Amino acid sequence: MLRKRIPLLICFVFGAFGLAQYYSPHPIVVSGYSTVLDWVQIIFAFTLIVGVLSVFQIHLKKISRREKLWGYSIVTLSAIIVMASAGFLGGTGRGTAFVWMFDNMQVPMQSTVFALLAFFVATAAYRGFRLRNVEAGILLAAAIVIMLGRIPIGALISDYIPAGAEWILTVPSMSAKRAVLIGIGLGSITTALRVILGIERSYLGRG
Amino acid sequence: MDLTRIDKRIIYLLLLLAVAIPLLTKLELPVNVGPQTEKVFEAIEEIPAGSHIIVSFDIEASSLPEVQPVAEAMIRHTFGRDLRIVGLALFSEGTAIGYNMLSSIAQEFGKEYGEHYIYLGFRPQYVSAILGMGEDINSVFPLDYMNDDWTEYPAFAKVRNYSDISLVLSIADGSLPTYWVEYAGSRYHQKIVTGLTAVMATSYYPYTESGQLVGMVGGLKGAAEYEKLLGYVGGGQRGMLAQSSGHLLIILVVCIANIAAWRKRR
Amino acid sequence: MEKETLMEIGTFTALVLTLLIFSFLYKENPFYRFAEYLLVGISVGYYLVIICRNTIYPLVIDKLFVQGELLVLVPTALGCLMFVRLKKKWAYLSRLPLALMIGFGAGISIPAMLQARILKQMSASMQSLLTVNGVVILIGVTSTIAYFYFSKRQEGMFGRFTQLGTYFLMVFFGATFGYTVMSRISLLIGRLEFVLRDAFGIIS
Amino acid sequence: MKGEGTNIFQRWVIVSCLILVSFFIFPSPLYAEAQADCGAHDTPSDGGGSITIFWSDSADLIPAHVDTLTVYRRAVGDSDWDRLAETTTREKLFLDNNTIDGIAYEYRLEAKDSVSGTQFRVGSVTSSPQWFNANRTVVLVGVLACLAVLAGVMYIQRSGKSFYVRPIRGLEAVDEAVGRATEMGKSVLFTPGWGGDIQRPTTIAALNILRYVATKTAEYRCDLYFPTHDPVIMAAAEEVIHEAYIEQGQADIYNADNVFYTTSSQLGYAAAVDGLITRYKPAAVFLLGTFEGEALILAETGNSVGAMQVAGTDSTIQLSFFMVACDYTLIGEELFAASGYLTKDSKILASVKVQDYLKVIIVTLLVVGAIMATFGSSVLSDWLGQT
Repeated sequence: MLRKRIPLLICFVFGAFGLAQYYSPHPIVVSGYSTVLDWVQIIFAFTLIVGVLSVFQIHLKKISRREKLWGYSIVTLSAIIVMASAGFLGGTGRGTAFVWMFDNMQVPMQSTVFALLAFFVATAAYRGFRLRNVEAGILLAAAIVIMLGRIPIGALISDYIPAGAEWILTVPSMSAKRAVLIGIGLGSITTALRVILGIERSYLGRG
Repeated sequence: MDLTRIDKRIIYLLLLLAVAIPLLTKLELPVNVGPQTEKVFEAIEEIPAGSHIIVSFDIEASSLPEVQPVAEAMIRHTFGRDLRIVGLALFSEGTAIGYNMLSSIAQEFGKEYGEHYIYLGFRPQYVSAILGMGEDINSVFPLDYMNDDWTEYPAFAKVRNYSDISLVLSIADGSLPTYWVEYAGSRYHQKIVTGLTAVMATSYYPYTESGQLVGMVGGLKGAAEYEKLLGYVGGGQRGMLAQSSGHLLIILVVCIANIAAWRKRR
Repeated sequence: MEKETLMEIGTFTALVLTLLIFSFLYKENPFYRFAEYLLVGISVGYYLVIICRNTIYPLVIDKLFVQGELLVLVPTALGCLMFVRLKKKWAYLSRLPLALMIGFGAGISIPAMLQARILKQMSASMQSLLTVNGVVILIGVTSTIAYFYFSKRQEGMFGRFTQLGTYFLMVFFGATFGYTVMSRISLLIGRLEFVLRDAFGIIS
Repeated sequence: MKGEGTNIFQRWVIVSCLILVSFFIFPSPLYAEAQADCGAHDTPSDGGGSITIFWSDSADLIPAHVDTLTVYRRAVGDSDWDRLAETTTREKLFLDNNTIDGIAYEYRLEAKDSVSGTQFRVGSVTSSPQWFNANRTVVLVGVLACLAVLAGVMYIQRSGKSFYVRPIRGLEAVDEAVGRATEMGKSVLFTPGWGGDIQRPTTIAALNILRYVATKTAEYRCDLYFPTHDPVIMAAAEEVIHEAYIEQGQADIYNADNVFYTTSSQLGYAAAVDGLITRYKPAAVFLLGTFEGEALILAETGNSVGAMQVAGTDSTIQLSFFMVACDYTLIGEELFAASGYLTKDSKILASVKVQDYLKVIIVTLLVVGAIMATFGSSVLSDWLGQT
């Protein structure tokens, strides 16, 4: 019961409600709906804590078994502890240790990881944009026109370049994009229907 | 040397030089204001002074360098027009970024917390949050970032839901504006504009074309355009030259790869 | 500590960490690994604090103990069921909250997807065929949809039509790639501005 | 099997009946007052608390050139009028959004300038909430159409007919990739991207493919790593993978520590997965789900260790990167279809068929709409685009 039936029932009831509420402006429905929205947020918050606990579990195991790279696990665990205690004890306002670490450690590291993308874009383009067939040719041509069209130099070469780039973006590229979106919409809807109807139940694991 | 198989580290180095060298020079490039940027500018111009707008920081810290000039230009415009800002974040990393950005620009314009702007902080599960605010902002954000009851500020006491908000400005680096459009826009007819990374801009053309988004300011180029409309030189205009040479380098390596491959085949 | 010194230490820390991450471009190495584990740790700590202060405090503690809303106990109990995951034997109980989130998410996504991904896009694609753009859009959308038609082999006339769809897809991918390059380079500019301006003061 | 089918069929019937019933029991009132010169009615399709007052600006009702119109209100039985607002006669419509449901109100409209003026009364009228939002009829019709097609396909399927689904490029690669990992004695890495959460159907589709991949890795006894940014996805993935291993009779080699939460931070997640890829050098990398900026970081790193990469996502932007950097890419809808194709689950295959039938309807509507637009009618386009 608890293993399969009840989860499927919960899934069905909340799914059907989620679907039906869209059509009703009635205050009873609306307040029921916003209550469930809050519930989802709360459950998520608790799950995140579970996630953090599992991070601890895994790293503690690595440290205690002296597995490969266990020293780095100490770095992660101490970072979590330091950051969390700074936030809980010292607050999150301006000028706190929490914000300092966020600004001077988390932000620069994340921005740098993201900046790696500039390099990866260059190597991906170098490797991937080879004129092998018609498709690859179209891919390459569209990319080059847009790259030129988005910088002031494009306009210096010819006014047609930015105009052409704009046209590609708003007409052929967009029509393909719309079709992709429609396809994704269809796939999502049928998947969601399968979930609500209980056809899709792999997330429930085995009974 | 086989030019079809250049070591990727050489390409990395070339790109680094192509972007760094222009940053060290002081050349300026001409900027033409595009229609999307203009639409956003006009939309903010049209709002009567004293109205409330939501500025939502839907960004991760990593894309800050690209979005910051955009966001700064738009927030400066908003404060300059005497609009009241309800700041919030739907990505947790946007929380501190948004607070810092809003408070420092407010300082620059002599604006007071609680009088000209408030900051509600972060709420996870953006879909729930966006929909919830359509019913009652106070129930989604009972307390502000300082954990105070924000409805006690007279200038914001009457803000109940989207019907009291003239515009939502989503500062974004991902798909959050889609959710604003899909949930706040279609359900509550909220007017939405966005300032976002250039990469995301293409995916919003269908929305601007269909009118679901009023307009967008995309990337450094958008920032440069917006700065031009506002009449100051900021981070957007500075980066354009480095941007251009970076693009040219990538086009160059693609050409080299293809020519080398073609010669090899012969 | 002096505010100035704190800021200098901050800039220095940021600079060192920036270079540690960039070292990945050469190859994976202990310095990058250190930064990677540190970043994971700090960001987990960050999310933990934010979620407790901004969700659990206002939506659970405040509502339960200050406003006395007992209904909050339901999601709290469901949330706590997630903790049983840590104990294998009871792990299946966590399927209850999981089912709620998945089911409800599926329910609200159906009308939203239908409206924004399908109906709006259809509506915007219906343009007059008297203009070149209108014709291109209609052909582009229909041929690309045809490419995604799975019930028929892509042969003959239909095959050629779907081929046209792949050309449109290629234009779309190329255009998106080209457009994205811009953004990616901006990110690098941002980092280099930090290194050259804020850390070394080479540019003003 | 049969019992299960009936079960699902019943559920389908319940859903559609619920929707249909709500449609008929709570029909939104249709107002036939459009002909009248002026009047007031409960605002339709709302949650209550609002009354709509309307008037025409024809000369017999309001003198020409008079522009200002003031709206007064009182509850029936009160003697004093409250001044509500000033609007213009051209608006023809005023929404009083501040009413209490169940109380009858009457309204006095005063149109005057310094020269001439007139006033008239409308009401009494009460506001009330509606159960159905008539503005969303089109979305309801859409959902009903999906359900109808689904029911039809399932009906046909129950009669024993099987469906043809064309091969999807790159899907055979899944087997090949896992096989290659086994041969090389290396691991397999599967990650669903940072952009998704469990509420996204894309994530569910990705988990379906995960189940297939896990079956294969269990069969070949090679390691499967599943790092994610979302603790809820982690929980669901544990269930999926564990089940696959039990099914293959390999529960003993299932290692729960290989399915783990990294961090919710986008680039923290990217850095962690990058580290994982460079250290474990998996022979196969599956990037399936909703990806954002981290897509190319992962794909290029995977490429640099020589992994065979199969990607698929519903994020339109990242598709272009996957196309360039990965060996095989499932484009948008193919990801959803793939989950049916791989599992060979007849019910999932049936929903691929549903998607195809809906596509036929959509293309037909698109052509009709474009022809109508050519002749200057935007009726269909407006109807579909309404919210």
